[in-house]
Amino acid sequence: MTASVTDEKRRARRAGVGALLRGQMRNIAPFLTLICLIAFFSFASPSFPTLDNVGNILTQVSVTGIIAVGLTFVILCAEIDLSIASVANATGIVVAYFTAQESYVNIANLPLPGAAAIALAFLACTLLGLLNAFGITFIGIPSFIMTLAMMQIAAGISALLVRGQIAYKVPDLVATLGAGSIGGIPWIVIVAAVLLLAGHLVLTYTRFGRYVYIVGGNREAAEYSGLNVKLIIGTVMVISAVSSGIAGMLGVAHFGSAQQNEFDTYLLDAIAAVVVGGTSLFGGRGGIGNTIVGLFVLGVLNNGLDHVKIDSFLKILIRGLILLAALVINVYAQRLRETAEE
Amino acid sequence: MTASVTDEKRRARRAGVGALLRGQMRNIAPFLTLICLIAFFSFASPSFPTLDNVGNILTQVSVTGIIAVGLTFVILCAEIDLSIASVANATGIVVAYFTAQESYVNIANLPLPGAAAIALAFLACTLLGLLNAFGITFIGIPSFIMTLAMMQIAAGISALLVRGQIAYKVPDLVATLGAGSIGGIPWIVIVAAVLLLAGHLVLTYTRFGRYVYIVGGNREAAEYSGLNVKLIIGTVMVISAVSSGIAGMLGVAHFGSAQQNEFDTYLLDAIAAVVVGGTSLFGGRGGIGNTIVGLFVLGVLNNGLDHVKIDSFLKILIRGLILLAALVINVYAQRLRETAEE
Amino acid sequence: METGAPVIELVGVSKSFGGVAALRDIDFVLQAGEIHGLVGENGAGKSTLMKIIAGVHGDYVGELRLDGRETRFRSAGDALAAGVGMVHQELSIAPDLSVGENVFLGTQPVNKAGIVQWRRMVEDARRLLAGLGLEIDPRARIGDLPIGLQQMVEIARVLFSGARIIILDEPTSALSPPEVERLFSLLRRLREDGRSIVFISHFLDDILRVADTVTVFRNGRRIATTPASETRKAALIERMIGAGHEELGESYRADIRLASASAAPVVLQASNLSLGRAYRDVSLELREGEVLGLYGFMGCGQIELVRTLFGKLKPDGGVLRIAGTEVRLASTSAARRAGIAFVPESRRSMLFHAEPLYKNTSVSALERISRLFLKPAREREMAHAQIDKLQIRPPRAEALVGSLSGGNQQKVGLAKWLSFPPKVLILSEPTRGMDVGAKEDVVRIVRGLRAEGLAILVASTEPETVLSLADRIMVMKKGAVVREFENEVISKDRLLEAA
Amino acid sequence: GRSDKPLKAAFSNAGLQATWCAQGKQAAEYWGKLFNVDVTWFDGELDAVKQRAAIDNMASQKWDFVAIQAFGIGTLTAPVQKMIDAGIPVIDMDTLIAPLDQIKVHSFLAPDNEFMGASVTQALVGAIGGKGKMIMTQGALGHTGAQGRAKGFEAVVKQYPNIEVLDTQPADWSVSKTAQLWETYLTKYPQIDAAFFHNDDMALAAYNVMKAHNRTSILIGGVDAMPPAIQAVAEGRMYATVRNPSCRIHGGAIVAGVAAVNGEKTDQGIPKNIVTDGPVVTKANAAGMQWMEDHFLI
Ligand SMILES: Nc1ncnc2c1ncn2[C@@H]1O[C@H](COP(=O)(O)OP(=O)(O)OP(=O)(O)O)[C@@H](O)[C@H]1O
Ligand SMILES: Nc1ncnc2c1ncn2[C@@H]1O[C@H](COP(=O)(O)OP(=O)(O)OP(=O)(O)O)[C@@H](O)[C@H]1O
Ligand SMILES: [Mg+2]
Ligand SMILES: [Mg+2]
Repeated sequence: MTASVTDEKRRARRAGVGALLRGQMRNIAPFLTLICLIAFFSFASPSFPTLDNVGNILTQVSVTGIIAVGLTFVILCAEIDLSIASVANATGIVVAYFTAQESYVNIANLPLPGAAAIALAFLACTLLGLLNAFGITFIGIPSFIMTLAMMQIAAGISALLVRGQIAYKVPDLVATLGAGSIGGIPWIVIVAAVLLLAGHLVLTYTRFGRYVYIVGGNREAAEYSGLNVKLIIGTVMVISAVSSGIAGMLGVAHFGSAQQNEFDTYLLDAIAAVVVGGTSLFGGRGGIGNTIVGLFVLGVLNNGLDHVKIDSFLKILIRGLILLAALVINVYAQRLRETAEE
Repeated sequence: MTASVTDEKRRARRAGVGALLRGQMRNIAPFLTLICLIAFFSFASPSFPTLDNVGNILTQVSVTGIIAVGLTFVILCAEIDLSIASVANATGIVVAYFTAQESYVNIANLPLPGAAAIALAFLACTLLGLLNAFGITFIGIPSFIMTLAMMQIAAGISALLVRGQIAYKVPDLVATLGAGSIGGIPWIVIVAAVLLLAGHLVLTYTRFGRYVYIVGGNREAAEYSGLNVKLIIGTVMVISAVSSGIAGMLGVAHFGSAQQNEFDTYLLDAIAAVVVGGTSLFGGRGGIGNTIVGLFVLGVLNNGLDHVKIDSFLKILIRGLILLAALVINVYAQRLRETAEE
Repeated sequence: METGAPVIELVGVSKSFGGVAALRDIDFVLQAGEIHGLVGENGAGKSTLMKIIAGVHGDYVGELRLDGRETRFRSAGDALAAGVGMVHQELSIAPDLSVGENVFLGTQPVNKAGIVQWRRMVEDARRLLAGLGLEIDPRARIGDLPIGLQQMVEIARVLFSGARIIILDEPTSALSPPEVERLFSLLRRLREDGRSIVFISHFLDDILRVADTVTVFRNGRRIATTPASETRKAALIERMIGAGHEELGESYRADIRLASASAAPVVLQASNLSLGRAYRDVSLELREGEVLGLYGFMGCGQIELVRTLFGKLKPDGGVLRIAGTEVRLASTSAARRAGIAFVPESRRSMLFHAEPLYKNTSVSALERISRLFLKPAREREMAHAQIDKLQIRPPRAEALVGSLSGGNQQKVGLAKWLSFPPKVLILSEPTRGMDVGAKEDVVRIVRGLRAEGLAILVASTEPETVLSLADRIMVMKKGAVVREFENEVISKDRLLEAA
Repeated sequence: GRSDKPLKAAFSNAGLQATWCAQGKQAAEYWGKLFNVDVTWFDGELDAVKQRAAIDNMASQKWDFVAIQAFGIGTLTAPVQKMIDAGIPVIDMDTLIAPLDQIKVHSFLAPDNEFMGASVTQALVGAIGGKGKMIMTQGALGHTGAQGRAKGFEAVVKQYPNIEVLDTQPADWSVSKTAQLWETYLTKYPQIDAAFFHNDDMALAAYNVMKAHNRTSILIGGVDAMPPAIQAVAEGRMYATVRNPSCRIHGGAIVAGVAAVNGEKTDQGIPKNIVTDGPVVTKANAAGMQWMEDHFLI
């Protein structure tokens, strides 16, 4: 009885728009940050709010976005993957390694038909993901440190394949998806959008997606509910590696070359996008929607700073400070939400 | 009654050497890894097991070692600090910024007396540490992401101060400690040894040190025992920043120049040293002893690979694989120990 | 019983967590030299009130007087400095540190220079623990000790912290009866010294035996405070949860007749299971439509045994058969697919607090209703079926489980298995920390499931739970099965004797 | 000559963290002022992805001309092509944006890395009398400049059978890696006569290690001839370095850009490929080199 009375009161309180807003703060705060950034840059530079530049931003966040799809799964499970950038790099290099290069490229590579090269690249990133999965679930190495080792291993594979050289050619399909466009829209933007949508659908509407949230919400309870937690975490690590692999292949095509350390910045960019978007590092909360907002917060920030006249050396500091501000907002929003819930 | 009987049995069981060894596996395993590496490299290269090279290894692990002192505190508290390398870099640059440079150095800097420059450098790293502490304890940002933002902020400060230039001069005291030697022993090795020893003594013989273990072992228990958990975590973050700062100052003197991104490799090196040494990422277990073993595992590995003739491109992969192997050994040792306990 | 002046006095204390009132307008008096028993349902606010006195909750409405002077503790450190120590409901030790350090957690002896004196610490700890009748090597890692001893060390820490006001929040739930006896005699000794003790427990017999004064809480309010000598168990229960629950007063001193072996088919059979030092050579049979009770003190191996039956731990030896076929349970999901359901001891490890009720009740049965895509409508149907069956309140499938009351959360923990549906249901400590009313619900539900033909294993360290539920009882001691009772008359005393 | 109307130019370089690039920025701004050009800077931050994003953004704005030093070959092709298609003259500095036949840049101003490597090596070999033991410490193996310098080094030492090359491991332009490598070398090799470093920063870091080990008799050669290295040459800490003329390249880009706006066409007036080589710097010409750099002449 007490229960239902309290409950009715609760519902009444919830009905208030204010409370509703507060409950949604985790999602609203990053969005507000985004609006502020857009408003600021539009005001500060006439070249920022142009259609052309919107296209730039979309293209610039595409590679990060593809990586972030898999990383969102990983972080929702309360794990982390530090090998994303390095696996992306290795996969991009593998696909180029198995493609015939121009004569002036000095790599002892193995040209194969495009389909075979793509298949081998998928195989490579899947294997790296499986190795991560194996280390984390079977051996029991914390993901932070397992993927740190993987970061080095994948970098080693990249180095070994290109040996300091640069490869330019990738299979036609990859080249089209990475650098081509259709009706003025770059294919890479379309691919990123499709993968983000697919990630969202999997997380929201499939049994596996539910398990990801459940495992992230309370791992112990998931295990005592008879879920195969190891399988789920393992799968998530493989999804992350394959997402990174796709990003690596398209990225190589997009940038027009495959070389060592090409993707290094994507590690922090992708993690920051997921976290700034409001997905909790402790798992169980957030999703692709949040990741998309996070992607645009960072994308707009990076792009906008190029449009305003600003001391080049100051830029790095400003980027750091805005990132910190976004995090602070995020945490406070989270706190407000929790107060609203209780 | 039950108590004492179980206890006696336990002691009897423990007396077995086998069981004792298994119980100590967490500490023994990294040590075995170290022995194996040393044996391998001594066999593979005649120039490796020389007194001169022992000196090299000692010098090479010194900067990492100084950073690792503070990081050990942080990891024992079950937190992480990703800003170590970048704080080291910023501090090294600050100390050079306030020192008179040669005329050919093109930095608009502010020459001050050596003592003042050193004081300002200490102030700088302390402030950065305090900012980390504030974000983690008061605002409640997870340390992983707070120190990620700090990594960018400190990099921004470095960029702003040197503006792409290189500074060479540091105060005499710093220059002596970083690059000088006494009786054939480099001062930087002595400083690292003293700081590691001090860290060990603080962790083992002071209440604060024990607090660190308690907070890392069970944060709630620490709170209920009346410990000021926030203060302890905050202090630990400041210790980490100051350790990094010292490493940065001496490192700049040791390498003979202060420039951006000079310390980047130290982030992974220091984390790997602490973790490979056997300190648990989940807090409460390990210590400076473990860190020292970890430092030498990595130091010997890095140094040894320079002594054997090996394909430069293969080196990265080999280093990654050996790191992974060390982790696997570590986890299995841990598991053996836990079985021994039951 | 003569008592002194009030050492602690609370006047009009209220406390709410984000709008939900946990305590409403509490007046509470603790005298010098008394043992004050505190009883009440789960969630009645007992722990919350004590945490206010111990400085854990600093923001509350009302007034706290220490020795007649108004104070407000901002942290546990404040309270400790003022002589208030508390043993919390959840075990709070640092598992990787030594026993000695845990005895002094945070107050390790130091010399003038601030250097921790390890040798003195070990000696002091040894002496203090010996005073409690515990011969433990203070240098041993505490995480290696059985839970009961860990709990005793934690109690020792508070008792020897020099606190004049000692709060014990359900300290006996992890202790064996002899350990409880030792604790009680120590509490009486401390009372002679003039210290004040608050003792919270759901074991009303214990409270009546050791306390001088008993206070009853209900729904965040103090209902009554009476001298222990002037009240009875039935009266306490009535104050706690209302009239009409007289049968709960039963203390199982009387004899209980166990059923004779049933002829129903065997569902689960274990032969000679062993696991390291946890348990060895355990054999058992579980038949359709019966409840097998597994009794033993904390640390006797039953926790590990039931986890093995659910695939969480892997046995070193022995054979497990389900419906006659040998199985190897590689994981909990293998166990679930084999038809085994398991409800662990703590709510924290069975529920997803941030998720709505229907997602909690469907989690183990999802693959039965959906291959690839979720079917939320079916999930809600399933939830409503369980809500009706177990009378979960509020009856809303969308309610966040974290916002349910303790008793209802416990029901959700059971409900999530019933849609599966399992062949074998294993309950580990189904009544740990539960108030008498909630215990009654559990008994009712388990009996209902037995009637439906489920094979049920109940493992518990509480004799009442086993006695009230089981058709047959197995007793474990130090990892071995030492007695089996079936088809005979048994009482609580005989059960305790066997353990 | 100087432009009558004010021009807007965009410059991008590999990363301002590098002193060579930072000097180039100053030179471009200095020459820009002289030629009435307002220079906007897009920093590549020594990162292919960041530079690509920066050039994408550059390409969506209007410029009279642009000048780019690529961090990684081939990573900027698409946006650069977009600017060329829009009729903006693109001047390629120091590193190829893409193989020259693939992209119609207005002109390519770069030093010959092979020549730089060879000429310093030649100076070192000469100084040790054509025989002895040498070490080359490379930059990042993936860097085209490093590859050219390595080629130049090898071409010279090949001609001297009495020169033994002890080691050629890369230090990735990093002073800490250089220090670590050289600590090992000094232990491993009792005799080292000369050492060639792919840039001056690494050379100076190694000198520091040599000093600590009392092995300063090793002759050191570097590349870039930035002021600290000129000083080191003047003081005898380094034997020689070769000027990689940052000011000439960046100032030249301004001049070429202004001329392009005024109608100068590729291969009709300005050649497609301009080699900007600088001289070897030894004690003899160090002071003059410093003066020219102070005035952004070389
Ligand atoms: N942590 C919490 N967050 C939000 N609401 C809560 C929380 N804990 C309890 N409540 C609400 O407070 C009310 C009272 O809870 P309480 O645990 O006292 O119930 P109860 O009457 O003791 O029921 P039961 O006998 O089932 O335990 C419940 O309706 C519940 O919804
Ligand atoms: N930290 C907290 N945040 C939110 N709600 C809380 C918190 N602590 C307690 N509550 C709520 O306050 C109420 C009283 O809880 P309390 O723990 O004091 O009960 P209790 O009487 O000790 O119960 P039990 O017998 O189960 O230990 C419950 O509804 C509980 O959910
Ligand atoms: Mg209740
Ligand atoms: Mg309680």
